[in-house]
Amino acid sequence: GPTPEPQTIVQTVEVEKTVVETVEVEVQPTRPAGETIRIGGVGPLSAPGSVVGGIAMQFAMNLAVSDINAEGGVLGKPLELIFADTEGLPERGAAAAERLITENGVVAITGEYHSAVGLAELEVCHEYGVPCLFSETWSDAITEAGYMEVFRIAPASSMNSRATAEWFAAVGVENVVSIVENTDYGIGQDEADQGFYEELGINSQEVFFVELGTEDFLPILTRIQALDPVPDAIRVAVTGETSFNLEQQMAELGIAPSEDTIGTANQVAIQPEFWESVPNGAYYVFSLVGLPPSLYNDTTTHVAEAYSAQFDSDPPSYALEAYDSIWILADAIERAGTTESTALIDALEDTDITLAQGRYYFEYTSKNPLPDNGSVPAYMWHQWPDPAVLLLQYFEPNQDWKDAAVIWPEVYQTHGTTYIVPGTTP
Amino acid sequence: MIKRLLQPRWIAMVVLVGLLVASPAYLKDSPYQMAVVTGAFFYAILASSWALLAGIAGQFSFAHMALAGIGAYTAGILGRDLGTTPLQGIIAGTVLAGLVGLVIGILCLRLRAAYLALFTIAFSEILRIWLLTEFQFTEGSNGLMLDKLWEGITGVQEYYVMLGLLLGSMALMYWLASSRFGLFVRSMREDEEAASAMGVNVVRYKVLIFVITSLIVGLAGATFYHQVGIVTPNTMEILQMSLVIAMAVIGGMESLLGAAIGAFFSRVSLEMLREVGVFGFTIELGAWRYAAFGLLLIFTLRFAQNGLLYPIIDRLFMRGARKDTVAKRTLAEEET
Amino acid sequence: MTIPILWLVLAGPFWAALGAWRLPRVYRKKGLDDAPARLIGGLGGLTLGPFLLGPLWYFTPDLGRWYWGGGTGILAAFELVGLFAIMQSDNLCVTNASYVANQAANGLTIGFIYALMAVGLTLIYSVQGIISFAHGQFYMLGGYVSYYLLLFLSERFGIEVNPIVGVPVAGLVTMVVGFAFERLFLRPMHLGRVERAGEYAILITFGFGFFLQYTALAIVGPFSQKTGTYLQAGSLQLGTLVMIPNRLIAAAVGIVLIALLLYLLNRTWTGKGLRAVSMDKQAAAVTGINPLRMNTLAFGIGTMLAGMSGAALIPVFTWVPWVGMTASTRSYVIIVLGGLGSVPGALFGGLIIGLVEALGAGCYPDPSKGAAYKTAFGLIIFALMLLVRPTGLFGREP
Amino acid sequence: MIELQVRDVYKSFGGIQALNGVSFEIQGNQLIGLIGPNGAGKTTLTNVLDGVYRPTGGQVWFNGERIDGLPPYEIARRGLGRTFQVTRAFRRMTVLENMLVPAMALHPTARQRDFHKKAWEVLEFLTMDHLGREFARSLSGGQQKLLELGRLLMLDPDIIILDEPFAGVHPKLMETIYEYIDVVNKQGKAFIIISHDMESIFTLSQRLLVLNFGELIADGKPGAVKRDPAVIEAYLGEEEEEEEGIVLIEAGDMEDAEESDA
Amino acid sequence: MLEIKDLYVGYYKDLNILQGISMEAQEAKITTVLGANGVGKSTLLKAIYGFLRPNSGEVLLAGRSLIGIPTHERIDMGISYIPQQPGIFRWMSVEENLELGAWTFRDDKERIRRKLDENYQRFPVLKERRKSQAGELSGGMQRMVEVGRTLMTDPKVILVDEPTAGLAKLLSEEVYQMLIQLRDEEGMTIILVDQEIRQALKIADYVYVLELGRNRFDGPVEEFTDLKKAFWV
Ligand SMILES: Nc1ncnc2c1ncn2[C@@H]1O[C@H](COP(=O)(O)OP(=O)(O)OP(=O)(O)O)[C@@H](O)[C@H]1O
Ligand SMILES: Nc1ncnc2c1ncn2[C@@H]1O[C@H](COP(=O)(O)OP(=O)(O)OP(=O)(O)O)[C@@H](O)[C@H]1O
Ligand SMILES: [Mg+2]
Ligand SMILES: [Mg+2]
Repeated sequence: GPTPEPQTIVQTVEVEKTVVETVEVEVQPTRPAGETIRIGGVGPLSAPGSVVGGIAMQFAMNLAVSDINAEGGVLGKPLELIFADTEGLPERGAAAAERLITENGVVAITGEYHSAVGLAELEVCHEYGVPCLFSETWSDAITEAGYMEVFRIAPASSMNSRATAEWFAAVGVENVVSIVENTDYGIGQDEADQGFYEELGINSQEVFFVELGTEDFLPILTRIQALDPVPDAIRVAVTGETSFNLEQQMAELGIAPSEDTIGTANQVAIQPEFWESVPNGAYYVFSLVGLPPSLYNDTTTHVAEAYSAQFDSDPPSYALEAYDSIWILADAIERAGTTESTALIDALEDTDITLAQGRYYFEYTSKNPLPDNGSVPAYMWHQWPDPAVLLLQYFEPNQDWKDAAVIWPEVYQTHGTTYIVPGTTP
Repeated sequence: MIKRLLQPRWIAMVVLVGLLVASPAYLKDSPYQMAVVTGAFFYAILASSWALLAGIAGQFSFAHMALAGIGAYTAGILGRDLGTTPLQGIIAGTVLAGLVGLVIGILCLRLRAAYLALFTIAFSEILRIWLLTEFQFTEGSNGLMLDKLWEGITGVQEYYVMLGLLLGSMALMYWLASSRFGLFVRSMREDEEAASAMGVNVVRYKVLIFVITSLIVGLAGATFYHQVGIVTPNTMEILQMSLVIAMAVIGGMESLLGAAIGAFFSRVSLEMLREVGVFGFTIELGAWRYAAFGLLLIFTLRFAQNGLLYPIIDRLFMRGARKDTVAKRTLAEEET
Repeated sequence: MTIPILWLVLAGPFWAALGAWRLPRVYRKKGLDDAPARLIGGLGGLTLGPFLLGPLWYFTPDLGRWYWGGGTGILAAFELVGLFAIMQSDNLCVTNASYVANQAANGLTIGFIYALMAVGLTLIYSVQGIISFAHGQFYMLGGYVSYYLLLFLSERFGIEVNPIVGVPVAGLVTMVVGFAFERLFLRPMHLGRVERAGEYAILITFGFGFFLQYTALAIVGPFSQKTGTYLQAGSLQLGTLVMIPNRLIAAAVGIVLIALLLYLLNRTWTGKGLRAVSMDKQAAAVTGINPLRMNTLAFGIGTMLAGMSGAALIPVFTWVPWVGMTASTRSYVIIVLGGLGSVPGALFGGLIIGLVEALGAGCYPDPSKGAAYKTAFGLIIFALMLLVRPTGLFGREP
Repeated sequence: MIELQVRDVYKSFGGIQALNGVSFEIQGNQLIGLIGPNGAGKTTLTNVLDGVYRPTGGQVWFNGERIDGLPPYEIARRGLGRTFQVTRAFRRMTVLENMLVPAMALHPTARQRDFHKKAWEVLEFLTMDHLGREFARSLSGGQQKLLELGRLLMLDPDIIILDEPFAGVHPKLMETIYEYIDVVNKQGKAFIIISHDMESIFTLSQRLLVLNFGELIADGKPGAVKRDPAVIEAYLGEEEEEEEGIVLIEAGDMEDAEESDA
Repeated sequence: MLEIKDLYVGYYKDLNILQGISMEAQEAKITTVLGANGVGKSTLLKAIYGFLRPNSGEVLLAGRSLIGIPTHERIDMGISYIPQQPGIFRWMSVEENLELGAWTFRDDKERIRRKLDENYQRFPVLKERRKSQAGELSGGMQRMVEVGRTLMTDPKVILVDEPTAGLAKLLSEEVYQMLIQLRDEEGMTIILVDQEIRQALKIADYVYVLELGRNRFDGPVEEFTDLKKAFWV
């Protein structure tokens, strides 16, 4: 199944060092002769896109490029990143991808934050046969397209949902209320959630779709207060400042997190703005894509240090993934020995490298096709099967997310109990 | 006849159109630039039809982008659910956009300036929220996929399709603006009551101007988004509409050509100005380029109300008339 | 049960159409003021059908009085609510009174906050006769001024102050920016130096808002920010009502500022001057008032109020450079609803929008979509108002 | 044969009864003066005839057709044209274009060029041919008044209502307007002229209508009306002072100044 | 008291409505300006009061040039203007309207009180209706409000443009009486533009007749015997 296998990750942590060293050995530190190998980065740098995401991704990619070039570049040539702003608009994304491929002659494209934009970009990649490695778009549809050119190292929505749903089941949640934004992310997440709730026998009491930019959530929170029975958990799939407003109001009203109701927050809860915006945010449960801080490897630490030097905060998963995506491409080029697309795609399918987020490989590829019987979901095509999805919980106000309790999966639990009831400290 | 065609304005027009028709030969190697220019044509259509609606007819609408979206969504949904061909979809989208324009026109008969602006803002917002919320039907923010115009369409072909639309709609609008229609809508803009007393059917022309511009943007929207392959509610944000308005104003909102050229260059330069190289450093302009755009907009308004291109257009198109007047005037003064 | 439904669903619209169509003619025939007859004929037909239309037809009372419009309006509202209750008998809004009370209380609270956002806009309109399309951006600016002030105080001097301190400072800064903008870009319009003043005003304010927003984005970045809250408190339980104290404080700031504004306008000389200029510029000049200065002052006070409302709200809501967008759209809705140029109108408009959004989102039959349509409810009311009565509730004829 | 019947027309604004049962009839190419104190309802009557206002009561028949309630453009096309007391040129259009608007509105199939010649002729007659390509906003007040006349000439209506045509007009131009009225009247058009300028009114009109408080208080030959005690009381002033010809100037003329102040 | 020298004024750059007007208004006298419609009488008053900026020429008040002084500051110099187009603050009460006349001394409560009382004595109707919205008053009463508001400041020079237009006959007699009273008892200098020529001549001391932007006649009222002179056209 697509669940992250804890075992694998623990093992890869051990082998990580060697792999990185291998790369070092393989790369010839000769000064490249003028020419560069270009990789295209895509992400939103202006509204209506999520600028925060785009900036972080761009930074991490640049970091990876300079790291690689410091080690001598790829195929003896320096790597060059050309990052294009997609503005969160599909048509701009498609145009940007086209520009990167045809104008700038990039050998591969990586990045993207918004699924809708990614879906437009992958068509361009497909058209030109250029590999696209998506590092942060979650929609199942990205890999479900089944294109040879499309790879993904971020979890699909369904993978993300599974962690939360399984934890809910584990702590005995019976009734769940979901508040999701009416965007590709929120809706996709909710669809996946509902599937798992059904599978695990959790009752979805109510789903509230909200418009991004909503400031006042009292109308729906009042609705939740009036629910009978009181929900056992509230699942939030809302991003950005909208999620902060929601989470603060929910906590301020005492709806969740409370003794009766688990409150989940969006993963942006690891951003430093979280405590500024949600001062009442203690006891929120939030998911984290990637390794728990306690399991950071050297690469992760390296990226985290550089990132916090720049942004004064810890790298979100999409920054780490963006960093890794450049390395994965560099690795594939190196192994292919050429930048020619088919060879590169072939090399990408054989990826096996441990980086900031763990050991990357693609399980279902042209060499190991998806079974026809549908036993494996279609989104597993060219999908990294093991992205770690952890659940963490704050148990003190203003807590550093690295100190938060890891409560799921069980192997990573740091503080024993599975749900920390408000007012208690583990 | 020959002499008329040798006037600078005709020469300028021919050169301009010739350049546009010929440029794929140069742009061919860069599909991206081609796409940018093709997109810029779309904005040029939006801006010039907005100039017709707001600048020439005085109907200050913010619903333009929404109408383009209506065209695209109609085409897309029909294609998805009923399997219509893109052409059928585009026709349906254009018609629906025209119908919505008709309804807006009828509803807004009584609303002037700021009120109309507010009403159309509300309309676009409601539509956008509806598209987002009824995602089961509209695909929400994921965006609605649209087929390519035809199987295997190339960038050059898309370029010519959009250029054709631009030239066609410009020709139509020019013809309208210079015919009785233009005369009437301008007289309405100046004074509705007086125009009515002069026998102008103000109700009909006010509604007509909405319908016609809606048809144009509906057609352009449906076609353009078929080329893009996807349309999302985000394209209908007020912000996107404001860009169109700003482009039209900078180019000259009372001149169809000015607005189109303004939009074209704004679009291309916004695209090109993402980063600027200064002494080898690249500066990410990001948000600054929009800030600068806003500044340009207010200074244009304040100091060049007719748009930055006005002096050129004035030179090409109006100088002759002016000379004529001055001559006549001096003659009249000499007589007295 | 079915009879009232049938009545409302089938007969109501028929009588409404009849009333709206015929009653004005009756009034006109008798040489009476027919202006309100269309609305009241429509509402009266909708609510009581022939039972109201008949007497109106026969006696043709003076419909100009407030109770005709108000009464039929309330009656119509009641009937719609009743119809809703019958068709949605299991809706929370029907079954649970304390739920409704809670929604209403929260709606009214946020309504005061909304009103505060909007009053500045209506003030500018009343004196200058223009709608500022940069209002939301001044609101955004106010929030940031307060944020950076508090940040500066705490980082430089280690002083932690209550965010209420930011309110007057933000007001001051946005007022200065407003003054400067007015002097540079709006005064030429009042001096008759620009053509098509109405459209110029829309575009120039709009362009300035655009500029402010992107400048803020370029400087501050897209990250969300917020000052500390007014109080470290959870919720407040008042009987069955659950309120958020911080929000009550913001609403109180709103009430105080609106009261101050009303005082300024009605009880001080400056206010009289402002109102005088809004009514007749030349006559004001003849009495010794400087209309240009009053214009600038009105714009400055308007932007100051926008800034203050921003500063009052940044402890409550999270701030990003584009917060102004929703705020301004909502403000337009409010001032048009209340009547352009009327300060009490803005207050009522704010309360109505607060209520409509809360009850709309709270009672919408499909709960999952109610919240997503929250803004849309207000916008729909607004669009209807524009079509039926562009002067709004308290607006005067232009 | 031109025939206009105004039957018992009422018009009220809120509480104000601006027209209170006005009835009269026009047959043929009469030249009619319409006078009365400020606020008597003269402009309101014009607006009712023209369709800008819908009367609250009564009917207006024109050439055998009921026209009250029709929109202004329908009435204009049926042959009733008017000028505005406060000039309303299309300020940001050229003078020529101003002239073409009514012509094009009246002839749905014609092309603009067909009317250029006529427009220039009219402009020449109005001594404005050198201004044809100027924007109307750059005309002087008097020239704007003339432009309004010019537009009417292009519309070529059967009944022409002139609301204060002499207000703010240069005396030399006034001569031109006299001439214009005379020429056009001879072509078989009827005129209703509203003016506070008694001299012009008495010179021009063949018949006088006097409005006061929305009621028609006199209707007849100028000479007779001048002596009508009701008219004297309401408008012209007392007999004794009339001798010195002061009547002619008595009209405390607020409207045209309002216009120039506006 | 008030002196105008060779004044050129227009609304547009190259078109002067007034082309070299000169006149003088003596202290505590009524000077009336007559002329046909549109000759520029109102324009003259507007130029004196500063709503229009003269292209050339001088306006002197007690020897001091008024050119360039903003309109709203002129009231402080003791000159006041009642425009032809009535201007009241429609949505304010009568009392507020009157009070606004006291804008320049708005802090002197005592004086405001006194001036208000004077006005209420002068126009008892206004006292009755002092709480009504001014916009609801009849045209005549609105004119009273306007005159009353002007008199709040004790101006030394008043420019009056057709003060009785739209007033019923009786009321208009009263206004003329009031003007006489202002001149005789309070020593005000009045410039009166009027079309009620007989009335104006009855109360005037000195007459100017304008013709198309130029002086046509001036002289003491006694010299002005031929009424037709007012209408040379
Ligand atoms: N649109 C309107 N709304 C309200 N009242 C109006 C309107 N138009 C005219 N009136 C009122 O109707 C009455 C008649 O006005 P009208 O303009 O017809 O007078 P008039 O005879 O043309 O006067 P004048 O000679 O001053 O032009 C006046 O009391 C006026 O205030
Ligand atoms: N705002 C303006 N813009 C342009 N021209 C104007 C303006 N106001 C007045 N005029 C013109 O200036 C000339 C003189 O106008 P003015 O108002 O001074 O006349 P008047 O002598 O007061 O006439 P009346 O007795 O009718 O009030 C007129 O020809 C008028 O058309
Ligand atoms: Mg009139
Ligand atoms: Mg005058």
